Amino acid sequence: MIEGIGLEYFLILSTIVFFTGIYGFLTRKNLITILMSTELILNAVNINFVAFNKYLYPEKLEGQFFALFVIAIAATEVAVAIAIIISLYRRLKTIDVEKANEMKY
Amino acid sequence: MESFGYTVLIPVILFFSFIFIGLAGGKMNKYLSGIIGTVSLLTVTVLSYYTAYSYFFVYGKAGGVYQKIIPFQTEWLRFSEKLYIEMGVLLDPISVMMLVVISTVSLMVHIYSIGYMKEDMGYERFFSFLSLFTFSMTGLVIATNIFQTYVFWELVGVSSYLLIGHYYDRPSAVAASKKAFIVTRFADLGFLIGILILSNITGTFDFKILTDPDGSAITQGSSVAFMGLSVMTWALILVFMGCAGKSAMFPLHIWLPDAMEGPTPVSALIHAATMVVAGVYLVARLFPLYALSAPVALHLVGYVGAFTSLFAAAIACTQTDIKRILAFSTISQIGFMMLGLGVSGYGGENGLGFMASMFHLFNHAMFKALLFLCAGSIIHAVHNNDMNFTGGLRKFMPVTHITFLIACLAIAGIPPFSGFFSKDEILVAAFEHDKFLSVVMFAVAGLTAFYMFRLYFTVFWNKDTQYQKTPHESPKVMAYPLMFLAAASALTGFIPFGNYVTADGSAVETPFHWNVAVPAVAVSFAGILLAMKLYKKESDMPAKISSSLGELYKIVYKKFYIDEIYIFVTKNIIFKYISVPVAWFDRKVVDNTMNGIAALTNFVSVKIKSFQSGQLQQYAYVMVSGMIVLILIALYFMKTF
Amino acid sequence: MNILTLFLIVPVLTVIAILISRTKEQIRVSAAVGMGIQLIQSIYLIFAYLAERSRGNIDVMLFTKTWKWFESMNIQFSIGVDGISVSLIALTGIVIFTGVLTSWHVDYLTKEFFISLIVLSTGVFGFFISLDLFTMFLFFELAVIPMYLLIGIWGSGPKEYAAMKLTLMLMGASALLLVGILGLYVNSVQTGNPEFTFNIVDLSRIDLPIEVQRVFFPMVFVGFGVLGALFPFHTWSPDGHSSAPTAVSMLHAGVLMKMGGYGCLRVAMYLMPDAANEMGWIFIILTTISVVYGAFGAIVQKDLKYINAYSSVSHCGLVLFAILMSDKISSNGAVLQMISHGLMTALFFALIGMIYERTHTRDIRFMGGLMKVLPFLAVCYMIAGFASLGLPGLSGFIAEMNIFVGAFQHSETFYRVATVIVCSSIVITAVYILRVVAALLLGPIKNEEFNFLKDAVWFEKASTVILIIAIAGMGLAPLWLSELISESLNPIIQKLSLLNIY
Amino acid sequence: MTLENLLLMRHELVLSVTALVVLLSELILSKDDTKKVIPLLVFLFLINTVIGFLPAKSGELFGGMYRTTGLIILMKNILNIGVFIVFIQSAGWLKSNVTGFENMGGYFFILISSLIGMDFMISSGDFLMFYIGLELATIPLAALVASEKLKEKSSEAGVKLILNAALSSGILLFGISLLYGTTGSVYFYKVAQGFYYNTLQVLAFMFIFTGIAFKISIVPFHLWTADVYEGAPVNVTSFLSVVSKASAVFILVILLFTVFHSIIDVWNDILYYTAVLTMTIGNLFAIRQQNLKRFLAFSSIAQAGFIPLGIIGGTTLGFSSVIYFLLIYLFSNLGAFGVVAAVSNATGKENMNDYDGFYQTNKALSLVMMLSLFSLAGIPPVAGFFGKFFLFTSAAREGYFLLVFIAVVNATISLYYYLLVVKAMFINKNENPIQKISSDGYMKASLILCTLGIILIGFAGYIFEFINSLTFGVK
Repeated sequence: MIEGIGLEYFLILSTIVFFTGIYGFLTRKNLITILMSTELILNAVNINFVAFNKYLYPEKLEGQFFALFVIAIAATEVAVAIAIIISLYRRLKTIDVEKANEMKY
Repeated sequence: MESFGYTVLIPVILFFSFIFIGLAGGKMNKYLSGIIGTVSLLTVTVLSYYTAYSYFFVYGKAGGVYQKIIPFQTEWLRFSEKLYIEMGVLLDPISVMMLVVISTVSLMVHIYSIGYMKEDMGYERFFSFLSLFTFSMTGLVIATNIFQTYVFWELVGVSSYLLIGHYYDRPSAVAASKKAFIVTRFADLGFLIGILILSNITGTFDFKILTDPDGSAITQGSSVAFMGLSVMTWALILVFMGCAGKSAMFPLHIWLPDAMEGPTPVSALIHAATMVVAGVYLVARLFPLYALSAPVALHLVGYVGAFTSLFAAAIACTQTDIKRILAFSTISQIGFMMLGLGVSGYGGENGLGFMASMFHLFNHAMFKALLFLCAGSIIHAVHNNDMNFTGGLRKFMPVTHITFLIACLAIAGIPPFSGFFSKDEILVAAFEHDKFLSVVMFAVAGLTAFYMFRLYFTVFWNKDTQYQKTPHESPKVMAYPLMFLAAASALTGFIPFGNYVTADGSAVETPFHWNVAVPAVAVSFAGILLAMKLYKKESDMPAKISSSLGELYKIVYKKFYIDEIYIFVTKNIIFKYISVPVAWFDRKVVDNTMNGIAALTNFVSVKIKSFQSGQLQQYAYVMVSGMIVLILIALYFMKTF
Repeated sequence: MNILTLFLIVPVLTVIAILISRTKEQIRVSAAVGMGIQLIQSIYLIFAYLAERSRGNIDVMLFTKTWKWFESMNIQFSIGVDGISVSLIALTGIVIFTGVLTSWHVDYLTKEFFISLIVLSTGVFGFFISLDLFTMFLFFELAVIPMYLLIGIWGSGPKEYAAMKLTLMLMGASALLLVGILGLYVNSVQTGNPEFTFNIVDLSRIDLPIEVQRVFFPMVFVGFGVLGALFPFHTWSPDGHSSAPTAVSMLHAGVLMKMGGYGCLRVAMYLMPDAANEMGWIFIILTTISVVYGAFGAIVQKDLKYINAYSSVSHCGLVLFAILMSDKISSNGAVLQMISHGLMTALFFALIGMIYERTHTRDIRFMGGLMKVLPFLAVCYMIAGFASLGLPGLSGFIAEMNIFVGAFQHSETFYRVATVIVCSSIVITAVYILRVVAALLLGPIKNEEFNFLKDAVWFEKASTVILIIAIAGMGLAPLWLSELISESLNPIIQKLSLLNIY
Repeated sequence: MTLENLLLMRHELVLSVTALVVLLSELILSKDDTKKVIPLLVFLFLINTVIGFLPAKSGELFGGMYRTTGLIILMKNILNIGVFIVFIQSAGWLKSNVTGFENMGGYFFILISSLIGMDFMISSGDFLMFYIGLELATIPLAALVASEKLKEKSSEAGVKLILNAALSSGILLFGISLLYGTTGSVYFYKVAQGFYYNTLQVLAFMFIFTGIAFKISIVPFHLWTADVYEGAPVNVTSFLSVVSKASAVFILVILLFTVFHSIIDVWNDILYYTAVLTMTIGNLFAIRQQNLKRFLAFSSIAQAGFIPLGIIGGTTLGFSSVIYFLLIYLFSNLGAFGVVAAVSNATGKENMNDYDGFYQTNKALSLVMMLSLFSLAGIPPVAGFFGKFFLFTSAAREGYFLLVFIAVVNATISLYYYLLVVKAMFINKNENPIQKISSDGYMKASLILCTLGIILIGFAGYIFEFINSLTFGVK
């Protein structure tokens, strides 16, 4: 419990981070940056979990554990994603997301 | 009381004759089929005569009145408890008389055809269809109910179609047969609707119930329904429409002259003696209804008959095709019969018109069949239908000449030939009933005598035409029927018809009216003399007269342009403005609407393809915004709780 | 064993026999034998049915048998017949047998052709014996689908387009139909019926609320009506029929279109009588248009099959018209008309197929005088024509007269006026039939090559003669058939007329 | 926790063992013998599938994080069957050298891990297990999608899948976090207790729904589907379109019925609109497709649109219909994909035009294809008809007649494009049709299996009754 800072501030923060992540996902052209944006989204989630746990349900640690798992899984996700992006880079010689549009319609 | 059960054999024999010749005809000797047809007809004739004898002279009467006897009846099709079609035999004066007429004429035509059709390719087919026709016609006259009549009515129509189209490789014959069928079919539509209305108001098809003068059918349906006429009147007018079609009354007469495309024996049998009088027969059959329940309809019958009679007689005066002249004369004579019915009342002295009409029907069958067979003989000899190419034939064909003359005298109403008696009685009835009509009919009588003798003189006298092949008298097999019919035409007038065939079955006195008979015969003689003057010797008088009449002559010659009007209506209005647009509408509008739905689907499919742009971020964008929209929807719906 | 199941088992065995056949001859023979058995047992069924009736069995449906299928949905495999279905089964038997005979010469993918044909006929047989809406619908679709392949592979002309259009329109109709029968099912829980049911016999005992009927009657009616060529949903018919191979045209016009009429009568009218009485007039207008419009459309067509297709629109419109009159006589006429039209249109298409094979054209402008060179086919064609224009002594007359007489008994002027308009079709029919006969068979021979045409061979003769015998038999002695049907109409008409105002 | 308790998760255990055996066997086998992995794997997996059908108890593990019931076991068995068919279909592809796979064991290992993820997801009793299962199911697949190194499309598909999946799982997680915040637990039963009409909770529900709908590829979350299906190897596509989709549907239904049942009105509406959109959009796109894989992708989107018809209204009968539908869909779709895979492996052709005149050379394959497509279109007598009919019936019983009507119309539209393929195979003429393809025994077996499934499942009424007996009382 942090003195003077209420839960709502954490929630506002996490919401901002969440939508920043989505905004980044939708606008950035670099695949790696897009991947980073998804990390922002996941981090927003983590903030939520931890904050809820700490402020509302401090008797159990469900939220914190959840956050830990999210971090772990995010790591694997990033690993796989980057591997795929590299493989794409080998062929396209770019990681511009707009170039990856061979399949459409 | 004798059971007339054997009468059912009459149609049955003919039916099997038709089936047998039709199926096996191609496989046996061609003349054998003619013989089979004729023999079966001979049997039928004997049976008919025997029936007539036992009906009229032995068993038919009960209490001085000829009864309606139903010796045979079997259910054929059941609609409901009350409405059903039975196939049966109804014997009463008119049906027995018709049996005699049909079998006689048909037998003569069969015998005649053995010679006439000798060289024809479709010999078996011809005889098979003749049997079919005779079967249908007998079925029609002995019908016990109006639906049976309708059934056989259609069958005679189709046999007429088949026989007119006998020379099916001739486009004109094909067109004529088509026309005959369609025009009568159109009339039958009226007949059918008439039957429907009748069945609806009386709840029965049965002639016995329908025509019972004391029965309930007479009084039913007398309430005013439509345009000031009662339902019954409408029903009977519609039935008369069918009769008018079959009997070639104006304006449905147009098929009959064209029907002359058929072989001449067919014209004699179907289009002169029997089928075309079916209309008259049907009106006579329903006469109590007409007379007692719907006098308006009966007036219509009379006026249509009179008008048609005059109209056709006028046209007949201008035609040159032998068979067409006879065809118009047939129309005119049937008009006479219709008029006879139209001016008749029911029962007793009033029933004179009815009796006269039937009498005329009987006589007309004989002499008109004779005329046609003679015409066939002539055509057989000179191979041409046009009277302008004939002349002086009396030297070459004495039998034909004499018999033709007898027939002409009969139709012209010269005593003592049969036509005189029946025509006179019709005129008497008309005179007593409606002075105006009787004047018209006098004129028609004069015209009849004129055009018949015009034909007679042109063909047998007039110029001595040079023929490519010398005409010769027809073989005996053709000549005997002529002689028989000539004898009949000469003598049948003396039958005391009023004793046998009347509207209510009891005998009618037929007084001799000098004040009608003398002028009528005088008018006829005048017609004959005029014809003699103009046509006995070759002269340019006829041409002068016709050119002096100018346009009038042309209009009459062109048959008042009725055919053209019909062609205009069918070709231009029905084809061009209904059928073609319907077909167009179907393909272009209805069909394209259905195709349009498919096209629209495809169009939308192409239009929305840009959603799938292949851009990852656009996918995400759609996903996120879609989610937001769904959230909004969810929240919106939540508010309602 | 229930005799009705044989109607499904025999085709399966036939298909197996065809599958193991090696030569084309074997395939044809096994198809003909199989369908011959179907024909024989469908005729036998009539006698068995009559015998059962004369034994005093007064159940609505005979030879019934029900198997539970999907118990939790209360879906059954339920079969049974009454006079109507018995006579339509006989029709199917005749048409499929003659259809196999006319297809004797099919050389391309023979095996597949006969299998598809038999699957199609199985659908039809199954449809007519079903008493459960679910199985009925199943067989309905089963009958429609082989049509796509049959037209698409063995057809002629714009066959792919026609096949697709036909299939999609009929399947689109079945969409409506499906919703309709689901509507019946969902609303089947009423007083006296505790469980959802598709069973027609059970459903007929329920009085559905009028609001429900109002919604689902049009769906079911249109759903079946499309198959019965209801205006304006008939456009699949000209294209489909003209592109289909002979046997398929025969089966389709001869039998499949009858499923529409049968369905309208059995499901739409029988199960939803209130709505039928209330909304009938809308469809009366549509069917009246169908009848007249189809006939007028046929007048100007140039392709023989198109003429016949439009005439089918007209004739099948008459079926629906008669059904809508909710009158016993006209409903009887409707069933008779189904049978009659089935037979004569099958005959027509068979003959057209045979003529087409010889002349390689179906355009009447290029034909003429065939009577001289093909007398057998020409005479048969004329007989078919006469049957079509309602000549007494042939089947068409019986049916039409029943319809007209029955429909005219209706007390309301509107219905009578409609009847009179519909009556006028007999004239128009005469016009186009005679026009075709004249252009095709009569007159001089237009094309020199036609002088060398050969007349029918044995299997063609056999198939046409069978059909003609059936047509003439029905036309000459209509009473027993009409009685057979009308006795079965009683429950339907009773249900309809209980609610009639008059 | 006793051994007996551990047996409750025998599906996952057996699968894990299988996966490990496969992985190890590849290490043991010499380079030339790697192909022997296939029969070994098929054998093991067959055993696994059979074991799945042995009778089992219901129960919970890990304090309620994991639970199992007869119904869940049935779902897992369905997935097993699907994966088994996918495996034997991939044998030919793996053996051919176009794949660029050095070690097939890896392929199988990844697919099995994904399957384990799905099993856990279905069995999950709380959101944590659910999330782990979901990710375990998705992430390996992305790797597999991108595994065809030689094809550019493959890695593009991989990128599209992994990034979209990341986004969707981020959204899903955000929803879970909100749920946690409002109810104080991640256990399903506790969440359900604290769940009511609350804006934040409905928001959370929508986020979670989005995450799962993404996997089922419900419109508007479907756009990745076509690209990924097209780019991925055929067998991976069939896995995605059948097994992956089915597992997501299962968990969606479980969540809707157990956790979110109190806001049934909200999700009924949402399902209504998405169902209509999904069917229609899927069909409209499918009409134009030329590439068969892409075509089947859109067709599977359209098929997914029918599923909500069973869920809507929240009845057990509907649930049974959904499971039944998916079972049939599995066979039908795998049948179609099997043929596409066989052709693609042998010739590399995937376009519809290539199939012109296919029947002339490959009768059996075209018949299987036709049956599968008819089943997808819902044409009797094949099973698809029954599957669709029951979905429609259950929706109609809830009164959604308009929805049913739209669905049936869409089924008709779908018939159009299925018929296009049939037309290509049977009707269209082609000078050089695809040569006669001799597929290996595995492929044949799989296709026979699919055909049997397509033909028999519909008629066998007791299968549906069996499913229905299990779904009874799910609420």
